[in-house]
Amino acid sequence: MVTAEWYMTLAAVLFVIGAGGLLLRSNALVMFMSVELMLNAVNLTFIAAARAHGDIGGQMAVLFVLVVAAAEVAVGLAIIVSVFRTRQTASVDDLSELTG
Amino acid sequence: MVELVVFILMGAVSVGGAVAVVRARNPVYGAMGLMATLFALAVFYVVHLAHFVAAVQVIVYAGAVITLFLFVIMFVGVDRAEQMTEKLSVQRPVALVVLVAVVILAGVLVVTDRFDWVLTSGGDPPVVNGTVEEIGANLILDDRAAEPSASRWLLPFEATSLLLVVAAVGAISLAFYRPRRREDRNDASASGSDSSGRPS
Amino acid sequence: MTGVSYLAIAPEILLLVGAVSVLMVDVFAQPKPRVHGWLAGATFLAVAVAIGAQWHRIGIDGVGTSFGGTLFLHNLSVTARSILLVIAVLGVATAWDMLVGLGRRMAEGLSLVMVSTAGFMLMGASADLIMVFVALEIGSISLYVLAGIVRNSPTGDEAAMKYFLLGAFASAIFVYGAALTYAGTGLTNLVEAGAAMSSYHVARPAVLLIGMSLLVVGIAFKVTAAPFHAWAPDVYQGAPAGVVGFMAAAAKVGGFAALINILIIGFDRYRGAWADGLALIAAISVVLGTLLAIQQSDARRLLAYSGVAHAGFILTGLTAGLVGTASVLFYLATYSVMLVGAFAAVAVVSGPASSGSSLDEYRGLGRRSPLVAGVLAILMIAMSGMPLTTGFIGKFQVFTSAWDGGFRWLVIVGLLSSVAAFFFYLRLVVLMYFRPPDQSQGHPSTSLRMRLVLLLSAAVTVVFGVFPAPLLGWLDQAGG
Amino acid sequence: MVDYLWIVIALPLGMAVFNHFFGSRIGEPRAAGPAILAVLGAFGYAAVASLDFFASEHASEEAVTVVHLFDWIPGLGAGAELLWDPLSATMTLVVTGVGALIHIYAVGYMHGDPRFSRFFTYLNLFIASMLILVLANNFALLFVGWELVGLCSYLLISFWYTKPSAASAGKKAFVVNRIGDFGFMVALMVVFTSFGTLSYTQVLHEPGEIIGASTATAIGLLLLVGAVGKSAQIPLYVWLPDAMEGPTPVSALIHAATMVTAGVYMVARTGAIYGLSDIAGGVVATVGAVTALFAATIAIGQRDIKRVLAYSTISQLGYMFMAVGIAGYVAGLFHLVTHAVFKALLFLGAGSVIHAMDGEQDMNKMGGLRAKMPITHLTMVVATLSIAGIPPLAGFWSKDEILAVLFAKGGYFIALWAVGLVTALLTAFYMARQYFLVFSGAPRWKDGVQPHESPRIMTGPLVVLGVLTVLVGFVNTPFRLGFEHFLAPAFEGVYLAHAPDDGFLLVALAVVSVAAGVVGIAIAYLLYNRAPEETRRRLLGRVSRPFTAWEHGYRVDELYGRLIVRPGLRMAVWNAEAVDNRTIDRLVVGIGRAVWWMGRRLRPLQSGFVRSYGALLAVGTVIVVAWIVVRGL
Amino acid sequence: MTGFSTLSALILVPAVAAVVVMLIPERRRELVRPLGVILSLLPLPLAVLLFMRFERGEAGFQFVERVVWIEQLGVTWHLGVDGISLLLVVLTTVLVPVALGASMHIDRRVRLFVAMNLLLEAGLIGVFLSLDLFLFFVFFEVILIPMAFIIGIWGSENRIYAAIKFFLYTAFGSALMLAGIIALALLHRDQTGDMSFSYLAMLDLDLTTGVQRWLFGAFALAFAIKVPIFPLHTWLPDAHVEAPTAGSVLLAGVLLKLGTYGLLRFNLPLFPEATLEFVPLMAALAVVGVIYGAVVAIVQPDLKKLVAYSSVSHLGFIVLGTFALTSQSLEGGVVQMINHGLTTGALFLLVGIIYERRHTKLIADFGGLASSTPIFAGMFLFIAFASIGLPGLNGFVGEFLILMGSYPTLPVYTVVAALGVILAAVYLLWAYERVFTGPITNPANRQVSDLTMGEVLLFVPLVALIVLLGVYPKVALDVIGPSTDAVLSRIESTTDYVSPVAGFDMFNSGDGE
Repeated sequence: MVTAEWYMTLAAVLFVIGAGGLLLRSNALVMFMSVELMLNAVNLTFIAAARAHGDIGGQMAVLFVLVVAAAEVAVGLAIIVSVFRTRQTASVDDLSELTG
Repeated sequence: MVELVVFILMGAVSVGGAVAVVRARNPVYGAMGLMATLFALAVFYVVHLAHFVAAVQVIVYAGAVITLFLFVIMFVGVDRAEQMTEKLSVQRPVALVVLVAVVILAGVLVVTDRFDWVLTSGGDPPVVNGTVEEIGANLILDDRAAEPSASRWLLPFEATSLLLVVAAVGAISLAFYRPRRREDRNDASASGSDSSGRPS
Repeated sequence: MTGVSYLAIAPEILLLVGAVSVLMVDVFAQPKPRVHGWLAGATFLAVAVAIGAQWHRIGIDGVGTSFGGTLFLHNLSVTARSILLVIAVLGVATAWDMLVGLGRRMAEGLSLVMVSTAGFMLMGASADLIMVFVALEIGSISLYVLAGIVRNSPTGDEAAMKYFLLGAFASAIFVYGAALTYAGTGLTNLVEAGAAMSSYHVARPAVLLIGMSLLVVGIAFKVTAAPFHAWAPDVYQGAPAGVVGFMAAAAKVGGFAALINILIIGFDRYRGAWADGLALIAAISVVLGTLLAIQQSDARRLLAYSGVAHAGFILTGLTAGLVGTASVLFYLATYSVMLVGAFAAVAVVSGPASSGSSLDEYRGLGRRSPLVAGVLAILMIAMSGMPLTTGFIGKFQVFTSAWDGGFRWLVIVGLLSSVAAFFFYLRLVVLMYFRPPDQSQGHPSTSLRMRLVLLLSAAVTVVFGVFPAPLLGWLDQAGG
Repeated sequence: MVDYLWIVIALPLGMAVFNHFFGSRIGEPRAAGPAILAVLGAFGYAAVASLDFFASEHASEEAVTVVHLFDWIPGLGAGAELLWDPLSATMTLVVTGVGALIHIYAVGYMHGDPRFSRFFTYLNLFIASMLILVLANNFALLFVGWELVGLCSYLLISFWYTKPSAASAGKKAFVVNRIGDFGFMVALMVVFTSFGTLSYTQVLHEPGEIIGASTATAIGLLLLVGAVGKSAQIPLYVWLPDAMEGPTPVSALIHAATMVTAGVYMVARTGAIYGLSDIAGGVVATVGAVTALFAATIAIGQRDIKRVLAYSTISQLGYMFMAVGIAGYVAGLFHLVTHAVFKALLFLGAGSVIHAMDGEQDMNKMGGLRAKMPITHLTMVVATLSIAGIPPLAGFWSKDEILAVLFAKGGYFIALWAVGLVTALLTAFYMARQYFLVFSGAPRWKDGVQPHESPRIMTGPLVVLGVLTVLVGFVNTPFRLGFEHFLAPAFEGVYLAHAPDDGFLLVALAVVSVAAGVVGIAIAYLLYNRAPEETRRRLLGRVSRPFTAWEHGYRVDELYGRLIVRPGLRMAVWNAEAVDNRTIDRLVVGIGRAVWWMGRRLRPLQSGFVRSYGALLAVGTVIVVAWIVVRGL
Repeated sequence: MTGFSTLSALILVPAVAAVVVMLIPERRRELVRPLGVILSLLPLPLAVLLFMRFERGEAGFQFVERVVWIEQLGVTWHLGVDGISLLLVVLTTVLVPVALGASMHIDRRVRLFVAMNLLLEAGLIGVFLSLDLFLFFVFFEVILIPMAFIIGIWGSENRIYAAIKFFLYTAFGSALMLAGIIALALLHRDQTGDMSFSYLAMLDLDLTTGVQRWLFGAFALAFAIKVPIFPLHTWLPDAHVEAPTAGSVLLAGVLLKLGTYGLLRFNLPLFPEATLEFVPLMAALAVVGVIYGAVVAIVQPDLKKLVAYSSVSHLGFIVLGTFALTSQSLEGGVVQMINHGLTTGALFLLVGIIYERRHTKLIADFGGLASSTPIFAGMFLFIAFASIGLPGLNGFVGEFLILMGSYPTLPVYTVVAALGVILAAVYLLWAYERVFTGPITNPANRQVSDLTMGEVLLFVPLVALIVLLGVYPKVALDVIGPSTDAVLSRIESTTDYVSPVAGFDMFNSGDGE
């Protein structure tokens, strides 16, 4: 029997992979996608926990995470585009003037 | 049994997709990997009877968000293989250390039997079917009970309106771009004070 | 409990209405900036009335929740709202020149400030982790945009990008914490989860502890506690000067209010664990913030790092748990005012839309602009924790709380760091008063509005520093 | 009468204050007037007040009066209290009497000095201070006088402060005295600890009931340290020769007649304590003996007319110490009185000579002054003979009594007697040498010097002192111990050593000591008057080694410089540089630097790369999670 | 709180005066200096009134005022004066006008200068009068700011370094004291149920020796830095050298007393058992300070530094007296605080005056000044002798009481400390010799003008007090004695310490009787 715990463990793995992507890639878009990956891992956790508890709340929570993710995407991509307009780059490694 | 097969299969897909996001040299492939993961998760949602969520997942995420990503990838012009050499020397070691630490922490917790994902015990939980109806009832007003009451999700739902206002306004104000007009006075003054205001 | 209390979200609704009206009026009438000012003023006035009504209600009915238990109407939330309102008013006043400079996009900028305020207000009032998350995102996303709202600024977009990417990361961590909490208990509501945690015996609470830690980390990021602070100096430096004070203060108030709700109401069962965790973060923040602030040659980065240290001080007070909340709120309220005032001074010195504010610009400011220098000096002295300012009362209280809570080592660390911190606070004072100005440096002009903001922040800092009793009395009730 | 004893002090003190503020306005000769009158007034008052002692023959209780003026430091039992007994009366009379004469003399000597009135201010202040010293009824007040006379000594030695040597000598005097004061203070600490008060009334009344011999020894030895400083005994005598930089009246008053005898007075005053400890007394006597001989030898080698007298003073003080050390207080005080008279006379005479020689002090540049200054010459002869111990002059009586008491004490003290005898011979020699070098022989004056007799105002006091030198010895001859009877009430209950009762022995001893004096004078006569220049040079060349050593005062100053002053300065510099600047302060600054450095090291955390911020965030998260889980489980 | 509250007025009058001065309009700037001096004189009659009406022979606090200040924290505006603080308050009110009067040459930002001095005065008086630990700390800390400003703005070349060093060093000390105060307040709450910072309430606390030890350390560190006790003294020379005259005068005259005052007021009565344990350490440091300060002072090339190190030496005496724990030594310690304030304040005044005229403080640049400036030289010598401890002047009374009083309990330390008496003469007289005597070698010294009438006037109160306290110290001792005895009897009643009753034979204790 595949229990909810299996899914949650899988979600944890996905979360860690997402975090790894954030650390290892310098392309702002890829980093952003990694964040989406992490949010999806969260969603999977919610869904699996909802089943384990027999509670609809987890599914509801997922909806809100989705909305937030969407809003983030809108603004995030706008920022990326805005940066690209002025600097012609999508690599965050080129954004390091502010330091110290 | 079926669920096990699905879990293994879709689990592999989701992890593979995730790895692709992290590892693909071309962001387009990364986006594809993300999409694969999203789909695999949608399958899991179905398995968990979260039908509505699964549908939203496919439509909003895979449909809209990934498309948007791809669009921006194309727009920004990074739809090609990029250099994967690491400019920051400590970045990978640190990531490795973090990973190892997480694994050790998890390992210690599991091996010493200190970890349970779910803490409530006591029999099988009721089966929850995440239909549109159920979701809707929970989202706004649960009138199925004797005494209709405001749902606990009503407020977050309302609050998303604020969120969407922010997203819309934010995206507009960032993307609003009329470089020819001298309207943005700050731009001039900002570049004027540029020389003195440089970070050291 | 289950009813819909519109009063409980009236301030947020009013702010939303205000923000939308600003946008709408802008679209349809394209009015002069002054009109937006009136709109914003009217909105804030209405919010103030609403908050007053909330106080009144609490006085009559006591504290409670509404919207199915997702929204608190308790002293803490209303206190946080009050503080945020003050910050917003001062913030808009400070940012006004910057906003006007945005031209057509002024309406967006103004409405973002208002919505952000609403978001953080909501954050402090949320009784549900998902609600906290949504509110946090409302506030934060507005701030991401505000950071990069000035176009062609050499650093604004960098600041926005950094803030956004790291903020998204931290949000993901936070919501994962919520998910783990949910996994453990099946609940996201703080009151219920708290009750559940303490009602039955849990043999292996690791998942809750991890979830709790992640929640703490997520909020620690927002309040610029080390080592989750790294974005703050860059963003404070790169973002337009006018709005930084608001950014810094609002996020702190919302974040700490939410943290108090989460930890004290939700995770009271694990008080020992989170107190230890907060102590660790507090110690790192205080030490790291101080050490790095000493190194700065830019006023805004300096303030950012000092903010890191202040976050550490606030966390120090929070380690004491419930008894520490009054001290935390006092600190928050007074520090926010100082912060907004200080950044207003920065905006005066280096321009409302500028990025960066080299310390050299402050040479001899005491001669060139006695008012700005005087206020900034008072604020620096207050931030450093000298007596007869709110800064001292605040620090004194958080230290008392922490000492009482058993974290004596933390108090010692905090006190020693305060001494080291004198160095950089004094450095600004030294520059302004002890050094003559350069020939080339002119007299920065101050509008009446700015002067009011500066004087008000200094007055609050000194008056409540000398007579803190009324404010303390008011905040003591907010501890509930 | 006695109740208003404070007038004795107030008169000179008030005049000092008056002259300080108004003296320069009053002008040169007139400013001296009130000063002299004040001292004379004090003398008169004291003389009248002391008449009581003669009236009340043996009622010792009545003879000792304590005058309470006001509370000073109540916690130490130290009131502003004056003690009027024969001892203090004697001292008061000496101080004011000799002081008055010297005041008068100074009017002539200081003539034309731009700070004429200031000089009298200081002199008056000195008189007042010295009177506080001798009249004090507790150790604290004694110490007040003790220090104030030191101050006056400082001010007066460096009166001509533009001369670096004068300024330096004044400082030296004060500092060396302070070393003595250190011992004095420690002595007072022990006294206070033991008695709980510093008042004579309690401390000196049957001290044996409270303290034992060892404490008495400790107190005695520590007091001796103080006395050694003030009275210029070995090893702290070095300031006195340098003190000759001061104007000559100062040397006469302070550094011969009065201040330097304070140590003797103090030992006599605390006789009750010394009486409890043979060791302390023995040490006092030994120090005195060694000093007496030591200084006498140095005096032989001096060329400076005043330095001869300075070493002579040290030597004579050594005599007094010998006496008081063996509880021969009367003998010691008697010598104190006679010495005050004839040494003042010697100094004033020397001053008169210096005055005549336009400030020249080198005896080798004098000679043949006998005819030029008859009065000075005559008085100097009297004084020289007196100090040489030629009867019936004052010096003979007092010196002889000291030697007799020493001899009578027997045992170890016979050795001291021998030392005293040798010293007497040496004294006669160097004094005669001085006389011959100055007054007889051919003039060796520098060009342009026209010696002349000093004005009346200077010779007058010389004559008075000369007469006194002749007469004063008769107050205490073996035939009539008037002084001893006079003093008796002051030493009620204190052991007193006496001269032998045996009349033959007394005479024999006197003959021996007179013989020593005569021999000394004879040698000097032969060497410095009879012998031709070459012979003398040849003879002295034979003993050039010791003579050079004497001439340079055994190079004690150099020795102190090398052993104490220079290492001390080096240590001070080392402390200031190596310890203070380079260690302590560097440590302090180093802490600040370390904080700065740590910040500098931490700066790379803020690399500017958002991904490294992310990494920091991730690391922090893991740490916080691990920490909370560990603490929570 | 009926009637006129003198103590509050003493604090508030200068504080308000500071504000008044700041409000003088720019065009009437010539008013600032005279008005400043007049305003600074206002507290003086109050202090004198206080002194007159002070009940002699009374050990406790008088003129007590108590108003709730911060109710929630249990903080009260609690003022009171006893024999220990009374004279220090008077001293402060005397020295501030003198310091301001000596600052007539200040021509930059006069308003700020005067205001800072007045604020400093308010703070200093507040420290001495506070009976609430919180209030005490507030004043203790607040005075750092005006002092740092005075050094930092109107000081000489290296002023910023000195100002920051002064500020950070002393702030470091008080930081740990704050922890101690918090701990005490919480202990009070634990033992009695309500939060209080009242000094008098703290006296009733029941503290274990272990707790006392820590608290003693926390308080003592703060005060030791302020004193400063060797080896925490290195801020002092820098601060003095750079500070303007007024700053030096007040720094040496009053500010340093906060340390010794604090030790006597707080450490001894609050932590008696720990005090007894710490006596050897504190006494040793005090004695080392006495000797070390004096030795280092000897070779200082800079007059101000010399006086600064002499302060280290003198304050060592006070600390020694404080920890010798006898009636006389404690009394002497307080007297010496006043004395040091007067004499060292005056010395700094003198150095400042000569610095104004010659723009140098280096001893080597002077020589023979007594010829060109006889009044100045005389004044210097007078003050120097007061500082050396010449009997008849004030310095002696305190020093003598300390030495006599300390010997019974700390014989060895005291004897070593007495050596400092010799060294004091060495460094001051040698300095005098090099500066004032001898021929004038540097022509610049020939033109130096002597003290003006106004300057002499500044010294009049100081000289008068120096003589008064030297000749008739009873005016001070009567006030001080009961209070210091109360401190002593508190230690005796809470521990098994018995202060030596004078009159025992310490060398042969057996055979005396």
